[in-house]
Amino acid sequence: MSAPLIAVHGLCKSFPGVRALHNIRFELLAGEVHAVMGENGAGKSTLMKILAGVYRKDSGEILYDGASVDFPGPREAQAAGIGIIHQELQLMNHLTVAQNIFIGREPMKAFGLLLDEDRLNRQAAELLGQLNLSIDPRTTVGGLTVAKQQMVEIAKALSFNSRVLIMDEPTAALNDREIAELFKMIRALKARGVGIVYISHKMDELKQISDRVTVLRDGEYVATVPTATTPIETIIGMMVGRSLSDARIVGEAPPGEIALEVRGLNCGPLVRDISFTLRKGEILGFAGLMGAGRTEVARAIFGADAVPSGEIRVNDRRVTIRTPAHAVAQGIGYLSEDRKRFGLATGMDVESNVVMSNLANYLALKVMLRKRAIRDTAGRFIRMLNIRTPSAAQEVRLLSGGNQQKIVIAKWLDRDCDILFFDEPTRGIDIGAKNEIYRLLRALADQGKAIVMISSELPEVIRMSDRIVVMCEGRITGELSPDEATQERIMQLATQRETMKAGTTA
Amino acid sequence: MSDPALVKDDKDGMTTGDAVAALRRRLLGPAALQKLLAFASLVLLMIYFSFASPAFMQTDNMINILQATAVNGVLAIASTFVIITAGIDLSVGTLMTFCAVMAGVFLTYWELPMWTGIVAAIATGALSGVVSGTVITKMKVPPFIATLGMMLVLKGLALVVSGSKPIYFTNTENFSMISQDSLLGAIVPDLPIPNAALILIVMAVFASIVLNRTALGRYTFAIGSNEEAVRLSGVNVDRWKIIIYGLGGAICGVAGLLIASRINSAQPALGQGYELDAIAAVVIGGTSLSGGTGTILGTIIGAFIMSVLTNGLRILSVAQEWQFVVTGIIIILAVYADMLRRKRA
Amino acid sequence: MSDPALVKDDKDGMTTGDAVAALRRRLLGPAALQKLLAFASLVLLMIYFSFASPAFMQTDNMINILQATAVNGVLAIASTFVIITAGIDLSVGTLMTFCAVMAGVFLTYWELPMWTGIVAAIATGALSGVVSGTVITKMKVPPFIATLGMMLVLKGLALVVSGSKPIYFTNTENFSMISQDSLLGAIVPDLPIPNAALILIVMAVFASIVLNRTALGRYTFAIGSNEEAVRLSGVNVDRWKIIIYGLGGAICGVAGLLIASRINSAQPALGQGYELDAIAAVVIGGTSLSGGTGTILGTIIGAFIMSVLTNGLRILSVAQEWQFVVTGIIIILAVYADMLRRKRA
Amino acid sequence: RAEDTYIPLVSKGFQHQFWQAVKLGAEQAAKAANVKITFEGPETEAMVDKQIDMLSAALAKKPQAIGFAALDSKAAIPLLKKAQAAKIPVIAFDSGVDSDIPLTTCTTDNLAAAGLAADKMAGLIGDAGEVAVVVHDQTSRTGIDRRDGFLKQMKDKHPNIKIVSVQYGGGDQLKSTEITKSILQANPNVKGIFGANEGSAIGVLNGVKEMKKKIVVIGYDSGKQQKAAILSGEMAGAITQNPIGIGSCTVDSAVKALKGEKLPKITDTGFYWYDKSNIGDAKIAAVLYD
Ligand SMILES: Nc1ncnc2c1ncn2[C@@H]1O[C@H](COP(=O)(O)OP(=O)(O)OP(=O)(O)O)[C@@H](O)[C@H]1O
Ligand SMILES: Nc1ncnc2c1ncn2[C@@H]1O[C@H](COP(=O)(O)OP(=O)(O)OP(=O)(O)O)[C@@H](O)[C@H]1O
Ligand SMILES: [Mg+2]
Ligand SMILES: [Mg+2]
Repeated sequence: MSAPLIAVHGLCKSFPGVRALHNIRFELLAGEVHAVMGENGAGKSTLMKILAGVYRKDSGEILYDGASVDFPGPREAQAAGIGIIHQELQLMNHLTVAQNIFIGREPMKAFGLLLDEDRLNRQAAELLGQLNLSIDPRTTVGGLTVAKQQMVEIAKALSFNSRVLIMDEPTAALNDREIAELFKMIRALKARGVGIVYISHKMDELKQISDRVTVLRDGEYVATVPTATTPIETIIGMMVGRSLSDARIVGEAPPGEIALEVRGLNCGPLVRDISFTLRKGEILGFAGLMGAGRTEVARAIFGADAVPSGEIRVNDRRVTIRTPAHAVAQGIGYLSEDRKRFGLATGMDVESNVVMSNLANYLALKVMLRKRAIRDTAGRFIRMLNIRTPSAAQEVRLLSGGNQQKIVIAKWLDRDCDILFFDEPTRGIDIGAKNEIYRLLRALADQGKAIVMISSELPEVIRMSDRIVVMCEGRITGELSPDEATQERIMQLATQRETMKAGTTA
Repeated sequence: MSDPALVKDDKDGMTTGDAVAALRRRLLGPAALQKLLAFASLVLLMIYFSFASPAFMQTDNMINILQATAVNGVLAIASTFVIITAGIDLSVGTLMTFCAVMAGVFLTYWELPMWTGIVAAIATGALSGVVSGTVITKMKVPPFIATLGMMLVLKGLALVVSGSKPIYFTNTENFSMISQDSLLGAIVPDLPIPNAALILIVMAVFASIVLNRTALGRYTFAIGSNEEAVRLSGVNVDRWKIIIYGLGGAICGVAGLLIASRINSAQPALGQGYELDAIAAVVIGGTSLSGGTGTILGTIIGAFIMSVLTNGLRILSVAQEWQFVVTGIIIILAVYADMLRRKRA
Repeated sequence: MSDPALVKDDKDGMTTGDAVAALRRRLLGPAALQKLLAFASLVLLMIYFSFASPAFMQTDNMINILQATAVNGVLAIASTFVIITAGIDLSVGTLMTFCAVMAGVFLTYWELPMWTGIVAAIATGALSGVVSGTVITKMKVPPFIATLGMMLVLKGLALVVSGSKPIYFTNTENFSMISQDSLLGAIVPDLPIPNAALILIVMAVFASIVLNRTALGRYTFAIGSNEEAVRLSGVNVDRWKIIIYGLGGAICGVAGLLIASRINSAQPALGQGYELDAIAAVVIGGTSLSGGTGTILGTIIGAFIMSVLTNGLRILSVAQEWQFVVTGIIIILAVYADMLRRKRA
Repeated sequence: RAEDTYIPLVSKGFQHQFWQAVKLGAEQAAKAANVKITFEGPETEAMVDKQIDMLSAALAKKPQAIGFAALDSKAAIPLLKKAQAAKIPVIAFDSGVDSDIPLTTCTTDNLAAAGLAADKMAGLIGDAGEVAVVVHDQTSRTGIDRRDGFLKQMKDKHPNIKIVSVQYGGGDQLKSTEITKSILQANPNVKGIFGANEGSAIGVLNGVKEMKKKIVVIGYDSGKQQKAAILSGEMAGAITQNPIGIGSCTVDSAVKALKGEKLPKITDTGFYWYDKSNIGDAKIAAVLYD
């Protein structure tokens, strides 16, 4: 066996009030895909940021190619051949795809004075072609879906020809086809001898792509095991310290009366003639490929965008919803898929975010905040959802991604809406917490709440839903009961494009 | 995992020992020390000027400084709210003037009783703030431009309404008392602190309470932190923003009363340029222009840094052109010091 | 996936027919229409003033407007760069003055040849911009405060260096030519466009090229869009920001030469307040104060809107106080119109 | 002792050349009397409250006497009372205060001076036709007095002259230039323009030159450019006050007051019309500044 590309010993890193990493060991070989697993807040991203020169370590040793290194910044790490795809998108939204990919490495002409935009676009097109991506290199990144943006990030990281490539949850926003494409790329890189660190909360990807797995828990090193010979259950056990089931989660009672009825909703190109009903105590799954318009349907009903045409009835009463405030007043809540942009005031503390949509309930004399009550509520949700935070007064931006997601959920639980749209509620959430969230959704339904769950993970939709609506290109292409719902059947409906649909009935 | 001291506060059943320990932590812990450090620039300046000139550290001059801080301090309080929402208000200076002129119209032109002038000034300020807020939220004009436009509009209106000449408060002799007399001095003769300074303190306390203990304050921070998230939480962000600008405007009305009473007249051409002093005070006081953070105490310290500096340089008879240079440098250094302090904490 | 028309441009082997079609698309397509709409406010203003006063739409008045736009236009170009990075530069006005004073020092006090004065002004501007940029990047002082401080420092220094009195260009008789003569008029007698306007155009073309075709321009947009992402991409953001502020400063140096040559002297007390006009022009021109977008053409249109407005109101002899009111409202409406246009597009 | 005597002068401004000349006069007188002075003023003549702060700071320095050019005739009265109580003699300069505390006021009659400008203008354009005025400020005392003095004289004594435009350029040369050009554009028959302070006058001069017009320009104050323009004939003439005299009068009066001498209620420092013919006279040259 060759000497490891990266070897880490006794690495420690603390943030104010948080010990993020303690005495970490880690090793990466050339030509290996090394998965790093752990619950939300286990310290995966922190470890990677240290390797990539974004953070400085407190103590410990990092050997790169046998030599001790301590990168002062990302530029130095990159120059040394360590590339990273960050968990949170790091793109310049106003720039084009090509400009984003080659930022800092623009091809020049006219004696290095002017940018060679043609060559830039050509290079980008080549790179995207290799990835089998149909993205015009000249489109502005801000207008792309999260999935496409993620692909741009990946393309950018690949363009460096790094010797080490760190991928922090690259597939969180990708669909199966895109994931397959990515895995092809990873295998090609592997064959070239690139060492790849792979982080994901999707357990099924482990077996497909990784050679070895290192598990972290609470900032500590647990074990490194070869993937092929270790059962997934064992790895999950190492991550969360107990075993989990993946049985279907069904309600206690059959769904009750209709809570929400949508008739002929239209709003832009991605919400076309949408009609569906939602019953109390029911979890309605919304399946579809990325870009199918599920988010737009939810946002349209929630009044977040332009006012839609069509009819919305809540508890059999026709309502007009122009703003999210109206929607919330009608008892409708919406958890956005993009928690950082739309879900959280990340600069504020945990408790402020938890009571954000329900502040009126924490007022004395209608103006003064009841701080003790706010803190109690926050504490209750921190325990209930097992949110990993030093206190209710911690700023949300300092929490790990998964814990941030739990705070968004807490916010809507506290508001106690009757109709809840969960848009990708488990994106970036670890497997233990995912199960908690499933149980939570089901418990809410059992309390009589009507729930829409938008998810791109088919197993999750099938496991959770009482009924499944499938969307494609802004239309509802079918509705399935849990018994008929198989991954194949859903995929078939989800790809029923209008051109192919001619003659068939949905 | 987490700091046990922090978590303990959560528990309900605290023993007396715990309470004492908590108090001690609050007064002597690193957080308190950090807050004290915010005063550092101010204290350093005062120490320097005291050594440099005997005329500086004297009751009279301290009262001058208090008096001189009042107007900018109140304007800075108004700006603090808006800046915490990640907005900006360039119209505070001319709005202050316009409010003063409106008070003049009520009291001198229409010869109404004094309280009507006070109400008029504050109501004018609130109304103008509401207009700014509406332009910003409903027309989606960025705050910088909306309030730049309002600055010009109000400047023009102040001239129009006053007829381009000062309005003297000839009909209300005791109008000057608002700012110049000393209620406190009447009770404690050794403390002839002018009312202007008292009003500044009252406004600061009021603003602190609003900012930290009311829904309005909470939304102020939340909007500055992530406006879209707040909107999607079902909060009527537009309405709250209009209220916040309106509140800022009303506070400018108080500043208008203070300055009018100080100089015993409403001077319609005054005001432009005051917004920069106010914003500087806010930022020196540690409020971030990108929104989401800020304290009234910091703003008050910032306002005092500005006025101690101006006063001290004058007392030292520094040539006026050099006063500009020194002030510019100190503003930068004060904000730099605040950055360092935050980073270390 | 994407507009096929757009993709076609990519292919190298375009036929003539394709090229003609592409040109037509460029001139008549929705994108071009949208750009034309940006002129709408300007055109509307001009139509209104033409009807309101016969004196407005005359060759010499158009030339007046061209000349009147030059100084603010060049300052607005300088501000555009900084604003696209999501920064702001409040020191452009006093920096302009300081550069003019430095030119005066070289040309009048030291009696050096004219080119040295030009170099001195531009170098002074660049140096001051570099200082601002360094304070912003290395000391992490927010741009608003760093440049507010610089504004005061430069105002003071202009007075100090000039001895608080105007410097006349007595040693270089033809200094006034820079801005007042008409090179074009000498060639085409019917087009006596003053050099000031030519310089504005040259600066605009230069700035457009820098912004759209150089690495500097690319980083300007990138930093304004997401500074952290640029930094994580391994770009030396600090260095580029310093260069951008330096470039802005150098352009202010050109503005300094223009104004000095126009009024035939360096007036040390002038300049404050010009920054707001410049920023207004930039924002009216569609550049967002939150960074990442902007065009030089838009800025030039914005500057013309401001000067047409001022000129027109003066020609109509509108009372000055009402000029303020109208200007304030039009600034808000122009930005509002730009918002609407963008939303529709 | 005289050299320990400190007399701060709180002026209306300091950046304009007019105030620099007042400062010069004060410094000369201070040197002669062997006293120490300082001279400061707010940035614009609108900043009444800033001037009050300056006056407070000046009083805090416990001066022997004080010179004060009030931006507002009433605003500073409480402070002046304080000075009186502390037995600090106050000398007003440039314009007065609504109070009898100042022992004397060293000033010029701006109204009369602007009236003289109106008479001269009328004479030069044949007592009929259109005239415009570019003023530096619409709210400051000097701006109001010079504007009103000029307008009133025209109305009272020269009814055939029509004032077509009065605009304000803040004393900014560039703005005043643009204003002048717009006035000429809108009123092509204008025969003369009066610029009410140095910056306005230079602006008028530039604007007329850029529009290539031949009209009568009358200025106010002095300065290198105005003097050169008068010599070259581009400017018909100008009114000058005696800023240096105002400065020295203020300091001299203060020194006299400290010696216990009686002072007149008003010390008129005078104003003059100067043009090509008399600009070289010793009396005129003495009151002009560069
Ligand atoms: N800048 C920071 N300041 C303070 N605490 C931080 C900071 N960054 C991370 N942390 C804390 O460090 C711990 C580890 O976080 P990290 O982001 O590495 O988790 P993770 O394993 O990547 O989780 P996830 O799967 O949710 O992304 C968490 O408790 C987090 O709150
Ligand atoms: N800001 C935007 N501007 C223009 N188009 C956008 C924008 N945001 C999204 N889109 C378009 O909307 C479509 C739907 O995007 P999105 O991925 O949110 O759909 P979705 O079906 O809700 O996906 P998800 O499975 O994530 O819920 C995409 O085709 C994308 O091009
Ligand atoms: Mg992570
Ligand atoms: Mg979506």
